[in-house]
Amino acid sequence: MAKVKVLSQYCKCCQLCIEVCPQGGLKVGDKTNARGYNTVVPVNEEKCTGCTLCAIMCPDVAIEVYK
Amino acid sequence: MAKVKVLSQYCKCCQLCIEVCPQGGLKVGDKTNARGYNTVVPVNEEKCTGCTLCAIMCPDVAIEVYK
Amino acid sequence: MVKKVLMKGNEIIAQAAIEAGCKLFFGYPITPSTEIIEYLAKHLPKAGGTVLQAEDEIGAISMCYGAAATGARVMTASSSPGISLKQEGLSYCAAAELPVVVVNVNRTGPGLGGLGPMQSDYFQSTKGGGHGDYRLLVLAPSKAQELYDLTMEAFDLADKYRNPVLLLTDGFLGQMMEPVELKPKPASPEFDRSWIVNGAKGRKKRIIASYALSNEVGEAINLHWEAKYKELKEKEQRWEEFYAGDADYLIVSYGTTARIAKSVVLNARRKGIKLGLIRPITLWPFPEKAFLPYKEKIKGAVTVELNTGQMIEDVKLALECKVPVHLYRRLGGMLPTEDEILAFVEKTFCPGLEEV
Amino acid sequence: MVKKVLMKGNEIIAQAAIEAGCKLFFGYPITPSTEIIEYLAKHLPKAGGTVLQAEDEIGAISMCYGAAATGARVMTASSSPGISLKQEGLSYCAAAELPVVVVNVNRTGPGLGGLGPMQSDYFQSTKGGGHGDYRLLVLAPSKAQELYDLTMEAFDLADKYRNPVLLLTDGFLGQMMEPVELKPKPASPEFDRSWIVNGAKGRKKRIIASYALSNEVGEAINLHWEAKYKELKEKEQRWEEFYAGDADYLIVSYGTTARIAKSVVLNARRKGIKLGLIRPITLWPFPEKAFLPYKEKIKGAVTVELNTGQMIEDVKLALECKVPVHLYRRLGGMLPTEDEILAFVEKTFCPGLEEV
Amino acid sequence: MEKVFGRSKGLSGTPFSFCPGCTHGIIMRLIAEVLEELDIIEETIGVSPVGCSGFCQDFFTCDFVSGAHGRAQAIGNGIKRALPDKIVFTYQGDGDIAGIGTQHAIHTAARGEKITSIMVNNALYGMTGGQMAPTTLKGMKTTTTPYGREVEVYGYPIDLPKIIAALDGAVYVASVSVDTPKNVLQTKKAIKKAFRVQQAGLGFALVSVLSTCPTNWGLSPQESLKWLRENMMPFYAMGELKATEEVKNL
Amino acid sequence: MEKVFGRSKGLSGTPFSFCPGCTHGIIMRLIAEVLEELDIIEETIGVSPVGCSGFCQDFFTCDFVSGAHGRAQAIGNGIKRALPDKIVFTYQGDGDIAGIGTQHAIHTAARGEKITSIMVNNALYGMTGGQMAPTTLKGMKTTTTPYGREVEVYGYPIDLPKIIAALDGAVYVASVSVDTPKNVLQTKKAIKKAFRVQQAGLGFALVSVLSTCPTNWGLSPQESLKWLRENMMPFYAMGELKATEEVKNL
Amino acid sequence: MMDKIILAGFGGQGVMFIGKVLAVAGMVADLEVCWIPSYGPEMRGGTANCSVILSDREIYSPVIDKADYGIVLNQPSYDKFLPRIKSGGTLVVNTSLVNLDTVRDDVNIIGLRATDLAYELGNANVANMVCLGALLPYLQLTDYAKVEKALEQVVGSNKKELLELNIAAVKKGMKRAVDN
Amino acid sequence: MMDKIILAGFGGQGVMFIGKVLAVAGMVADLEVCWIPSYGPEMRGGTANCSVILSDREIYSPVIDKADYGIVLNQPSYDKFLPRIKSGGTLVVNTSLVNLDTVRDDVNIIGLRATDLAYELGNANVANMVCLGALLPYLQLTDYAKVEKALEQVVGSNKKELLELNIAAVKKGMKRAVDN
Ligand SMILES: Cc1ncc(C[n+]2csc(CCOP(=O)(O)OP(=O)(O)O)c2C)c(N)n1
Ligand SMILES: Cc1ncc(C[n+]2csc(CCOP(=O)(O)OP(=O)(O)O)c2C)c(N)n1
Ligand code: SF4
Ligand code: SF4
Ligand code: SF4
Ligand code: SF4
Ligand code: SF4
Ligand code: SF4
Ligand SMILES: [Mg+2]
Ligand SMILES: [Mg+2]
Repeated sequence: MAKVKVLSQYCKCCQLCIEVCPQGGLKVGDKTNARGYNTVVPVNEEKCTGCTLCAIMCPDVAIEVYK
Repeated sequence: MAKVKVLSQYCKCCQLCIEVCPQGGLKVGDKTNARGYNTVVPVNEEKCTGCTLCAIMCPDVAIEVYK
Repeated sequence: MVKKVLMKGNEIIAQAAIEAGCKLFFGYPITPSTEIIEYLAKHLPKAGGTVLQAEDEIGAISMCYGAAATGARVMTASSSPGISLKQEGLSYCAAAELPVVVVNVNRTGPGLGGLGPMQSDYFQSTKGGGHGDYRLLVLAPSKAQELYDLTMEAFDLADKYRNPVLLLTDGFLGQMMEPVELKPKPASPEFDRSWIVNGAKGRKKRIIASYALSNEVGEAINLHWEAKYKELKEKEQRWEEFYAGDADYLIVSYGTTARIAKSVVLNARRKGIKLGLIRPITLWPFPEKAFLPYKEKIKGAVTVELNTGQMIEDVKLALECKVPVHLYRRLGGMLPTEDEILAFVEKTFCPGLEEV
Repeated sequence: MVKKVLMKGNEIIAQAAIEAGCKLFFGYPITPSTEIIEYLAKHLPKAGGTVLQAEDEIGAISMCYGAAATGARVMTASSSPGISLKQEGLSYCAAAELPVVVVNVNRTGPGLGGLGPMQSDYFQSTKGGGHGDYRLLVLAPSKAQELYDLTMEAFDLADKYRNPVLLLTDGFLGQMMEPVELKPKPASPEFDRSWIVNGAKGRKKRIIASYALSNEVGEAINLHWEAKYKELKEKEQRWEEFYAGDADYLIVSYGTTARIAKSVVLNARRKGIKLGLIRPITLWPFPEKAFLPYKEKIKGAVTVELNTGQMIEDVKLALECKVPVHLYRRLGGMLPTEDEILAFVEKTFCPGLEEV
Repeated sequence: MEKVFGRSKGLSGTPFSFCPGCTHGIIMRLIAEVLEELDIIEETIGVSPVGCSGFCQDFFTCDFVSGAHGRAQAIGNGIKRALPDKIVFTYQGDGDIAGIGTQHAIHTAARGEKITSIMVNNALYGMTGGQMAPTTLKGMKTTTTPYGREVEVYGYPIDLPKIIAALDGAVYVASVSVDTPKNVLQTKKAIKKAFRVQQAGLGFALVSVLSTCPTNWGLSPQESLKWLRENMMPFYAMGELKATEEVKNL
Repeated sequence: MEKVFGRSKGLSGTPFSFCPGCTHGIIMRLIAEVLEELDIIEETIGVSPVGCSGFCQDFFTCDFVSGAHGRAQAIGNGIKRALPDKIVFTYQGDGDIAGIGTQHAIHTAARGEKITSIMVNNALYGMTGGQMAPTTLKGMKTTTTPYGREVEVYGYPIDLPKIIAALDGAVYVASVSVDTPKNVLQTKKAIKKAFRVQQAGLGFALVSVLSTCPTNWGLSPQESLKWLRENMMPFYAMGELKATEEVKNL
Repeated sequence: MMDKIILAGFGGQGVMFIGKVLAVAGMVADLEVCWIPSYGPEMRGGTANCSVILSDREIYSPVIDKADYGIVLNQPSYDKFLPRIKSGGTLVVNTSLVNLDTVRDDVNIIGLRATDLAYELGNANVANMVCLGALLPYLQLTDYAKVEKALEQVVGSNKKELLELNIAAVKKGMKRAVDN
Repeated sequence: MMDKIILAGFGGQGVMFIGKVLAVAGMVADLEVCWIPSYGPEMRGGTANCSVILSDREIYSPVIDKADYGIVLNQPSYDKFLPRIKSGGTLVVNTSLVNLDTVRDDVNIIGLRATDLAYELGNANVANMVCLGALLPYLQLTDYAKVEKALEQVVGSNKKELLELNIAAVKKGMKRAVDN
């Protein structure tokens, strides 16, 4: 059981997390944050292994991982 | 037959030429030039081989060598 | 008339340099001056010139020093912190009497500051930020066309007086786009080239240097420079007058703020206040002559500056402290509005009016 | 009284720094300032301090910037060309409000110049040679004891106002030997240390910086500096008067030339000319207050300067152009003699006397 | 559930000011984590440069000093000389440390100043809009090399870490990249070692990190990582370029 | 009898201003001879530094430009960029080129500027009275290292030619000495090659010459040569440190 | 006559581009023109704004204190620039990203969901042109024909598709404004 | 009372040293003192000169225009400084290196072959002290006893031989001056 949380105020929609996730666990959402970016949201949540790869690559420290 | 000529206005009496001459061909003279240095003069002139070692080491280009 | 084109202030400077025959540009990027090197990197090579991005501003001014010694037309550009780094080099250029054109797109200072416009480098430009008793010829354009015309002329002035010329603009003028007529440069007069170094072929060798082994020689050289600066003071003072002739009060302002001041003058006139403007175009030599007819005539003056009061000293001296001189200033990249300047003028000179 | 010792001007400055608790010195050799770093290299380590010869003057002022940010007492010293190189750094120090003591042993300029004394860095020192609208507190000692006393005080002033302090001497004062009483430093007041960076242990982190992201913030910071400089102007003007009280004519001069001027005053008095001297001790803030009692009273003034006329502008402004102000200058490392200054004073103010 | 990845205590809450996908952010995060893991947040004074990274003082929870472009190391040396027991690090762009700051880079290393420098190499001047840096690759287009960097005119790129490694006072020099999670972890290791070198007082330590600039490269964040991998990593000497015996024994 | 050794046409008649026995004079003479032998006196523009060598413009018969301390190479680059067909050389002390001028030394080499630099290394700042230079040897006493250069405080000496040789734009780097007639002749060869490299437009060339400073070393001219031989030559990498294939084929 | 126009939004929303088009449209009509950018310190993500003055006589002060017209593309810009519109002036607001909770009675506020309208054209990036279209009918010194010419110059007539997209966006905005 | 003294010669002839001894002798007597060096740009071989003022009241101008006393050790210095001696002043000249072709009637010129006299003491380097000795009898504010004390301080009393050599030179010069 693992879970990722995207801190949307930090996310800039660079999509590096999406690219790196082996489980397809993230996608671009449809909400725009205060700084004008569409933010990423978890998807296929049950598949997340908590491998933290997404968080490791996130340049804006916008991802928390729980396991 | 070789000969060294010391251009006394350039000589600063550093004596590097004396040190390097294999023939003992130079010595400190007793005249002071306009800049206050005792200048070097040829000695044992017949022994000079014109090897130019003295001129090569002279930092003030004060030596001419003739052969 | 050549068709007008819309260009950024910085690009206009760059294009004017090419037109003036500038063959070498050495620079280092810094906002808000960077478009100058970028434009030249693109266009100067096509005009047979060379752009080299130096390792730093000191490298750039030193390269200018070397290139100018060969008689080539050369320019560098930077903004406030970068200009500070060039102070030693500028002092050397002035001492060796090398015709280098330097552009300072004044940004906010001191320190790192911000990217907005300021006129806080006035003292540095006009009194000599480097060591020693030298002066730069300092030109202060205030609109697109003048950016073009004065940049071209800067090269001629530099050559004529064998002196570095500083073009002082600001972040506002540099970034702004306005229409400009890219007129071909009028022919330059012939300049003395008997001092340049380019290999001692068929002539005696030459030396470009700036030291004096003895104090006596040092004094003689200083006197020579002093005489040149005196000549510059006599011949090269420039300014624009705007509704000054019959004015009771004068605004003194240059560059960006002088433009705002013009609107203020018109607004004031509409209100019946006899306000005029003197706009120095040369900051050094300061246009003292402009003030001669007014110093006994006007009732007061205001300098509008983007600093805490620098040019005001020169204005007071030019007016021989005969009338009160006030300062209206905005700082940190802020620009004054027409209304606030006019309000200041009214409050200061016509306190009665305020009530109306 | 502490026994007097005979020391070189530069060494006196160095010893005073040690006595003032200076713990770090960063410098780069340059004649005629080098004895300062040499003396400190020998003696500061014994006093628990560190001397580091930097890679260049920019490195030195940057190291000072860093060390001062920790609240340590720190100094650098150089001479004209080296001081030019520090202009960007000085602007940053002023902007970050760091208490750094800087010594400029003014030599001949511009360019490489010579090693003799000049006062050609007056403008650079007082108007800000770097970019932006900042000021240094500038102290101008004129003899051995004052070199000692003012250097010590420079550290207190720097700490008190969180502002760089420049000690402006020249090649003459630096190389000269005179007796000096090496008095122990009077205790320093407590200074605010709530801004220093030394690791955010048990407190919020701190930042030393000099930029403003927005123009509004930039303006606010500029106003804060302006207020500080105003306070300095009110509180720290210093000068010495010498036979000024009843004078018809005033010489205004500082440092080396002020000493020669004193002899001139005495010689003039012997001849019945009521000559006096005002010697600025702070060059910035310029001692305008000194001139208040005299501006309606005297008939004329002469500045004696080792430049083509820099301080004269401040003197004219302080006197509000109420009386003629003349310049007597020697350049290039030359010093005026008592006789030639007196002759100039006579010719200028008492043309009748000349004939006698 | 337990948090297995979150914001380090070394980071303040301020969001990074970088462009989307700019890897400056990854590198800063790694430093913050290292400071926390070595428990030196409260002992550390960072020095920030001028450049995109120039606002890093806002992002960390340790003390910070910001100075002029290119002078971070000299400033850091001043701090360290004043406070030899504290930890001092500089965070600098390639333009800052290998352009205008080369002078200080060389002498800081030669003197073996006991500070840690992190160089972030994105092959150009990011902040000012993408001009050539000394690190710009051959043929690469920037706003000041609009026709590509011609070495005949603009010279060859500089591999600063290689140069620094040749100086006696530098005891640890590493060149790393943040293009993949694996390399990010490698980078963190190098950064950690560079700080431990300073804790042990061994000498100067430099970690150069290859980084992206999607904005000025004109590429997407993903494409940027690829470009970095295919162009920069083959050119620059990678890995631990120098580690003295003492460092190895740490 | 024929003159087999005399003053080169490259030298003006002005006597050198150096102290007795200072080998600056030998090095200048060699350069003058090379200019004459390559017949480029009238094509050449020299750039002088600030330092004891700072007056060298008076001693040569070619054009000369004298600038600020440490800036000779940047000035030389400006000249060469303006006059690519002329020969440009700088003559600089160790303090000038490896101290305050390091910035330009590195970037001149990296860019492969087509100039020739002669570095005269006497392990201290001669002109200003014998302060430490970046080249000062470990433990060596100077006026700013009165207790000897302690590497813990003042850092390690820099071997600049070694660093320069690592840069791509430098095509010829040699480190030589003038302590014996044989080495003087070797030095001349190196200088000549450095100028020929420029004639061929191959890139940057540096010749570093170990030189004495009897005055500030406090030794006689003879003792100075010995000291140089026994202390400097073992420390500094000597010989041709770099010569590209093209240079070798010259 | 003088039109003083302020344009603001996120960096990347094409605010500078609107300004450039307006300035070039002024050039086309041989007017005096002054375009002034103002960037935040960040390369991206910050707010950007610029101002354009069109005039049939010399422009002295290039500084716009109170503007006759404005376009704001996001919330922070709306909050910042609403007070800087002259009484009686016109402000075009991208209501896709701005909520109009606070308004001014003395300003003609034209709200339109520009981002959505741009999406409809297949590219959210031309929201800026939609807004420009909406403002056009109010300007004194320029009109659609000049803006079309300006777009040809700025976009380049060889980039045909892009040009057409922009023109379509302007037209859509104009229509919307008229429908308003 | 004030003694203004100029000292000049080749760099390396110990001109600064004479000055230092005189200055320290002034300190010994609790006088006001001012010592000013002036080097040429060359480390060696150029000419060097320095000036010393001894005074029983505050010294204002430290600059000596016309000196009361002088010592010149070589020809260029003689040529340069002879005109700078006050009328009625005294100039000690090292005639080993200077020829007295030009003289001044209003200056008391003490010529002595100081270098040769120093040779006699076994060391040409103390020609400077020989000249100092020759000047001593003329100075108002110092005398042999103070100079001896000064030498002890400047040379250091531990360097006994050197000290004695210098003292012998001063004495030799004094004797010669008196014999003159
Ligand atoms: C003295 C000076 N020169 C130039 C600048 C302008 N400037 C600011 S940042 C920068 C370059 C930044 O590039 P880099 O160090 O590579 O950092 P990046 O932005 O790429 O991360 C320049 C040239 C300045 N602020 N000060
Ligand atoms: C900006 C600046 N800093 C310092 C100096 C003083 N200075 C003149 S020459 C010199 C060092 C010379 O040493 P080096 O280059 O080794 O030459 P050398 O005299 O030993 O031959 C220094 C520090 C100066 N003239 N300018
Ligand atoms: S933790 Fe791993 S699996 Fe989960 S979203 Fe992130 S990358 Fe994907
Ligand atoms: S990597 Fe971070 S910033 Fe980028 S899209 Fe994912 S969560 Fe957002
Ligand atoms: S030429 Fe040779 S032999 Fe003759 S004096 Fe010189 S060194 Fe001696
Ligand atoms: S080497 Fe030259 S300068 Fe030295 S003593 Fe011999 S001739 Fe004279
Ligand atoms: S400009 Fe480049 S380096 Fe700077 S923040 Fe943006 S992507 Fe990063
Ligand atoms: S000081 Fe040293 S380097 Fe300079 S001329 Fe004298 S011996 Fe040569
Ligand atoms: Mg970069
Ligand atoms: Mg040296």
